[in-house]
Amino acid sequence: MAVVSAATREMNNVEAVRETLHDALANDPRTVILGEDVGARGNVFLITKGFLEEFGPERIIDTPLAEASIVGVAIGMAMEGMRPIAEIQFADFIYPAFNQIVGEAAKTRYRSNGDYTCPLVIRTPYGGGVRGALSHSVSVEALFYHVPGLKIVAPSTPADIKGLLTAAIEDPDPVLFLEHKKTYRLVKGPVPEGHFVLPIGRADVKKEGSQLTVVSYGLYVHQALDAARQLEGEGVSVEVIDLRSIRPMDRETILESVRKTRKLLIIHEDNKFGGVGAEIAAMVAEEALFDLDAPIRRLAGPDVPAMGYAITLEEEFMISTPRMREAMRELVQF
Amino acid sequence: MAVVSAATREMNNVEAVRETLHDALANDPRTVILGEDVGARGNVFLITKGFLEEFGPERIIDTPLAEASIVGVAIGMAMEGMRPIAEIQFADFIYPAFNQIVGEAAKTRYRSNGDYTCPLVIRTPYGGGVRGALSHSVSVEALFYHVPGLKIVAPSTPADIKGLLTAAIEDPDPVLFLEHKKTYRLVKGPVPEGHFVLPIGRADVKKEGSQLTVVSYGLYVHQALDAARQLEGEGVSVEVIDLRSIRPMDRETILESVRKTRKLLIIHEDNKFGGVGAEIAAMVAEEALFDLDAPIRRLAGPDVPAMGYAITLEEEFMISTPRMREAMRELVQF
Amino acid sequence: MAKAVTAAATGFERYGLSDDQLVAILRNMLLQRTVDNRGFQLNRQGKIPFALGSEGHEAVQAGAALAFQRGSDILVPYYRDLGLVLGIGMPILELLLSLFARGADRSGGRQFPNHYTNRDIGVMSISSIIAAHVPHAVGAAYAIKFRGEGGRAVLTTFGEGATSEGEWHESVNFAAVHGLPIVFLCQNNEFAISVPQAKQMHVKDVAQKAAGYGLPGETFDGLDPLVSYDAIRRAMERARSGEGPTLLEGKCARFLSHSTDDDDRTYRSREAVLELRKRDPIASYETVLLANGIVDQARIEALRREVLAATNEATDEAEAMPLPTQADLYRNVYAGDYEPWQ
Amino acid sequence: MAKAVTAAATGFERYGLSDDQLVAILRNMLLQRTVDNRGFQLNRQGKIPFALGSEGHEAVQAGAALAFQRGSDILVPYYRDLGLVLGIGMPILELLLSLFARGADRSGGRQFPNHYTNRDIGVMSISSIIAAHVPHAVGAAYAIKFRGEGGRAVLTTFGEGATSEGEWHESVNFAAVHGLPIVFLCQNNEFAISVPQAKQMHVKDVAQKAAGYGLPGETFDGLDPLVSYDAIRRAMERARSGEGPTLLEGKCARFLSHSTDDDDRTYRSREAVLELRKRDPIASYETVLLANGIVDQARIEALRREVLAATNEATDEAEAMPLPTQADLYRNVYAGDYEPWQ
Ligand SMILES: Cc1ncc(C[n+]2csc(CCOP(=O)(O)OP(=O)(O)O)c2C)c(N)n1
Ligand SMILES: Cc1ncc(C[n+]2csc(CCOP(=O)(O)OP(=O)(O)O)c2C)c(N)n1
Ligand SMILES: [Mg+2]
Ligand SMILES: [Mg+2]
Repeated sequence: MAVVSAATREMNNVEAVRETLHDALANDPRTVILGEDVGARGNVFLITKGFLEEFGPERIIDTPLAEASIVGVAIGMAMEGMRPIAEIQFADFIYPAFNQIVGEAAKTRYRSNGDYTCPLVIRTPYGGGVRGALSHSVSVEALFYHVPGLKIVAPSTPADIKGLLTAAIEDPDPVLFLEHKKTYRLVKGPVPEGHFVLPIGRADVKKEGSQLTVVSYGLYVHQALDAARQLEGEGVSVEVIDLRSIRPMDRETILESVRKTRKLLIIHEDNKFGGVGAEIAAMVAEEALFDLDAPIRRLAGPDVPAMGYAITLEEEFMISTPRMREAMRELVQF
Repeated sequence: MAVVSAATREMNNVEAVRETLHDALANDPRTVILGEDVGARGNVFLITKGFLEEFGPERIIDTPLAEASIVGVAIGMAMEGMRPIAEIQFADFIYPAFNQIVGEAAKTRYRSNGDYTCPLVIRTPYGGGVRGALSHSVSVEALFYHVPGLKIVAPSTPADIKGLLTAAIEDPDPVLFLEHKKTYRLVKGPVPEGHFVLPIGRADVKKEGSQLTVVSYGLYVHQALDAARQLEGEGVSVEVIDLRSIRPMDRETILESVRKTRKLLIIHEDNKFGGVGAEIAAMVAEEALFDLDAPIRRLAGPDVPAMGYAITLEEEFMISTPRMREAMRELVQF
Repeated sequence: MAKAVTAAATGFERYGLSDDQLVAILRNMLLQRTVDNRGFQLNRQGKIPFALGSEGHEAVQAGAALAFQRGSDILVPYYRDLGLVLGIGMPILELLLSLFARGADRSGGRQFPNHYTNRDIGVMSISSIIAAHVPHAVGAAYAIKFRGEGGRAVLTTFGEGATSEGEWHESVNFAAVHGLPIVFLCQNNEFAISVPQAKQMHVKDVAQKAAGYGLPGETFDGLDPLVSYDAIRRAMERARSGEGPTLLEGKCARFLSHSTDDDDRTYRSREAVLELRKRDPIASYETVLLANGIVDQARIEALRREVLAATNEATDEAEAMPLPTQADLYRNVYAGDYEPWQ
Repeated sequence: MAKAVTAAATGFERYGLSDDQLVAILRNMLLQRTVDNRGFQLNRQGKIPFALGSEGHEAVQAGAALAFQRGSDILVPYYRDLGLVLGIGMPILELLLSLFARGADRSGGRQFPNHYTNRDIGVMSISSIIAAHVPHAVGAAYAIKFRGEGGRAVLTTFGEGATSEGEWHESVNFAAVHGLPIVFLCQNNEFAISVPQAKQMHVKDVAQKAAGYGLPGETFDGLDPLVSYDAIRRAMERARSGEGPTLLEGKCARFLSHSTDDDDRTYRSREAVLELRKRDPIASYETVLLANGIVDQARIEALRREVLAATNEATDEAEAMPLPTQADLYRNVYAGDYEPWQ
């Protein structure tokens, strides 16, 4: 569980992002935010509302509509000593910046053997269930998690957002920070006051249990927790791990839990084939195969290009809490 | 094993690519090739040498230096009834085209519900062991294999190249065709004459065996075969599967083999974390966990951004045949 | 004062158009505004989660639609092209089906509204990724030229914000090198969501960008449908006759917020919007037609009633149709049957 | 006839440079040619697998080096900038360490030769991905301006082929919008590997592209080091004094194949190359200096001997140094210690 300092304040995910960014701007004059509509509009989710007035247009930069340069210019700033936080308006629009993220940011330190570094954060809202149709719903973590040199974080609660976004901003290497947009206003919780950092690369056991390990991240952590709590009433004990960091991945927490429960269910919204669940399953199959009492199961998005706009299509793509509950029950009973 | 017609001719991988492209151009007037230096230069590996003279500059298009438009223009051609074959000079330069491949080509059919389709082939040389340093050695399959709507092929022999490149060109959907550049002149073999197509999505058991299943693709298939043959002398029987198609993946061939040998070793050059081996391992852990007598092992590229230019760094990154042999022996003895 | 009104005052240039064509332009503009408003209305009623309006773009789009040769030219549009697609023959019903995300929608209820596709009338499918369609338009133009289909051209459209994207640049350059039959039409409304043109580029006119590609560039009054028609027709004819690409820029305006998800009060004043609205292209054009005796007020009213009736009919018809089924999620991933990884 | 020679004949313009500076330019050009040749020589000897030459680019790079303010300006170069990095103070040894892929190389033997980095002298690390460094240069220029470091500027370079990339376009546009202290210097040798300029763009001069960004653009004779120096110095001073970016284009030539992996006989005639070589910038510049009594033949010979000796010394020293260890593969993936996934 996250170490939480004495004083906390209740807020939702979008407020946690907003306040953490605000603190970073207030505390470190090298920090700037750049992206589309982050200025007068205050970001399309109003995350940076008021920042332009408070910090000025040199630090809150409404960029031209060009993602490769948003990230590319931020890389140059980072190499030259600034602390840029680049925003990609929706994760679906990150593809044009792929070269700068994968080819450049992730390799700056390596290719120069440390002569130059790239302390850069790229924030972007991802995920579905918000009627975002084909191009405002996508999950992108599996397109990046294979890339050495990058870190990828996808927290699910306001406290984890504060702790990990602070860590990302203070990290000396590039971090892709993924925010599930459906959790923005849906998820609330206590957030520690003051400087609060959580280590990147540590998963969090959000609920302890003994009969099954569930690993998830983002929106589905909350549904998995709901499902697990419902099953408690039936005497079924499920442990729910919030991965939080996708790269580096917390091998120890997962293995420890699986060795205890002897069963593993991985749940993610992103398509199944080649998704983050593949690496989790592969790692466990390599390290703890004989500790398992059931096949490793992945409950994930179907392998179609995207959820559609129609509610029927969106619902078919997304995994409901009852479906999670059924999968948990089945595996426990295996 | 591939069905091979009576008449064959010996050639290397580069010749197989070249002849297949030539046949496609000769047989279908809708086919064009576009990319950097594919014209007068005849491609940097001389794959299209002479094509400009034979087919003219309208069909062999030396494009401006701009990968997003190479793929993007090819998509438009494909949507409008042509059969473009786009070339990315080295796989390392495919990143700027990521948006067009992942965001556009892969989704054309889906987003229009079949109103438009995208019969496009993107060919690119990948892989290391050729002193290509950071940016001429990369493996890119794991950055794309997660993407529904795309097909990805990575054959290792001249016959498979002919059969699968022909299939890719005739396929009604976009296919990413990966050619391991170290195999270009290294690997030779008989190639069926005439029209020869292999189905995309079928792996090939390149060597039968009973004690261990090895799944690999590209250059390492050949090293794995060498290693397996060496072990035969010691009475160790290894089955070697050449994956050939990465998406769709041939689940049946892998499962059938693993259920027979009860042990699985996956070998690939690409970085381990989140690589193609992750999905193979995950799928087997889901489908055949109790058929396994040993943990699933992945022998893969280390998780560093790239192999370096110095021979020491390249050798440390690449997996030698003796290392493969040792890993096979160990797993058989497990 | 709006330029179109000035034109009316100083002499009426009809650009070789018949009375019927002049009236058809007005009808197209009225229809666009009506369907546009219907989207917002349905959204306010809670019937649909999203709509995106084109108010202020009616003139440039009506002009473009008239310059487009049906059954021959190809359109690669952008999401704000409601009037343009209506003007070249897309049935109103299709737009309503898309708003309601019905199964019979051409995208099968998959795409956001305003993401047009209709192969039958030559409208190529687009995604939401800004500028990503521009290379496709260039590829289509290549195909036309490659097959020697003289007399055909491609029209592709985008906002001024899109011209900042690398893919836009690469595409225009490619078309220029190959002298392709294509017109790049920028609808410059001076905003990209909240970002004003001055933060988007350091030139006054998008048309200035043509110089870097060795292409002709022309800026015109996109609030005047006749001026727009004339500029676009000339460029399309250049393209059709093999003289190569043109970069056009119609200066227009965005009267509404970017979409129902946006609230433009956060970044522009109501006064500024009121000022913009004084140059309403429909009002201006009506004034011109009235002043020149092409229509009378009764005719205008009749047209309004007609497009409203057609829109109502399409709305009812679309609303009554079924949503896609859950099984539809798995169709058209690839050709033929498809089994997702289980 | 080469322009530099013409200049000599019609009157010598020294652009405010002292005799020492004029000679330093020649020395830089000779050094570049010598180190350049050393790479090809080592490749032919089988000692290194790859080399890439800059012959024909000496003048524009010598001019650029002199216009660069050491200890203050930032250079974001491209792989053909051998003379430029030597000219601003990169030790010859570093270039040889890179050719030999030694552990002491700044990239630790990781990068291809010619992929410079040296934070101490303000040379930012680059990858092999064409144009991908241009946004980094813009970001660095933003940092300079942001911190109010007046008097500093960024110089970034690239070939004419690079200007086709979307990232190039986005970067120049960004710099223009923000009026950043940066000079975009194109070294136009009319080829991108085998692709001639006419297939790369539809304009005669890359400088014409400046118009689309509202920037000044200037084309100059990149075979003349003095003309080059003057144009680049003026642009750098504009940048340093807060007047914003400039797009420069030095017309030069590529005498060799693209690299040792290329064979230009497949796409250009020997006659064409011979014709190019007649405009050798070193020969032309020597003629100018001799004609104006700045140097005599003996001085030139002495310079040649000096740079050869320095190159030999660096070659021997680099060759004697160890390769990176295998453990080095795992360093500097992230800050601190790193354990790859096992
Ligand atoms: C690649 C990409 N980046 C960002 C967005 C989000 N977005 C949608 S429309 C828009 C503004 C477009 O402005 P402009 O091109 O001027 O067209 P307009 O909407 O004004 O007609 C933005 C930023 C997107 N859809 N795609
Ligand atoms: C993104 C990308 N595409 C392709 C290449 C392969 N490549 C290396 S240099 C080069 C030509 C560059 O031409 P130009 O920009 O004119 O510079 P020059 O080499 O002529 O100095 C190409 C195509 C690359 N390195 N990166
Ligand atoms: Mg706009
Ligand atoms: Mg060049």
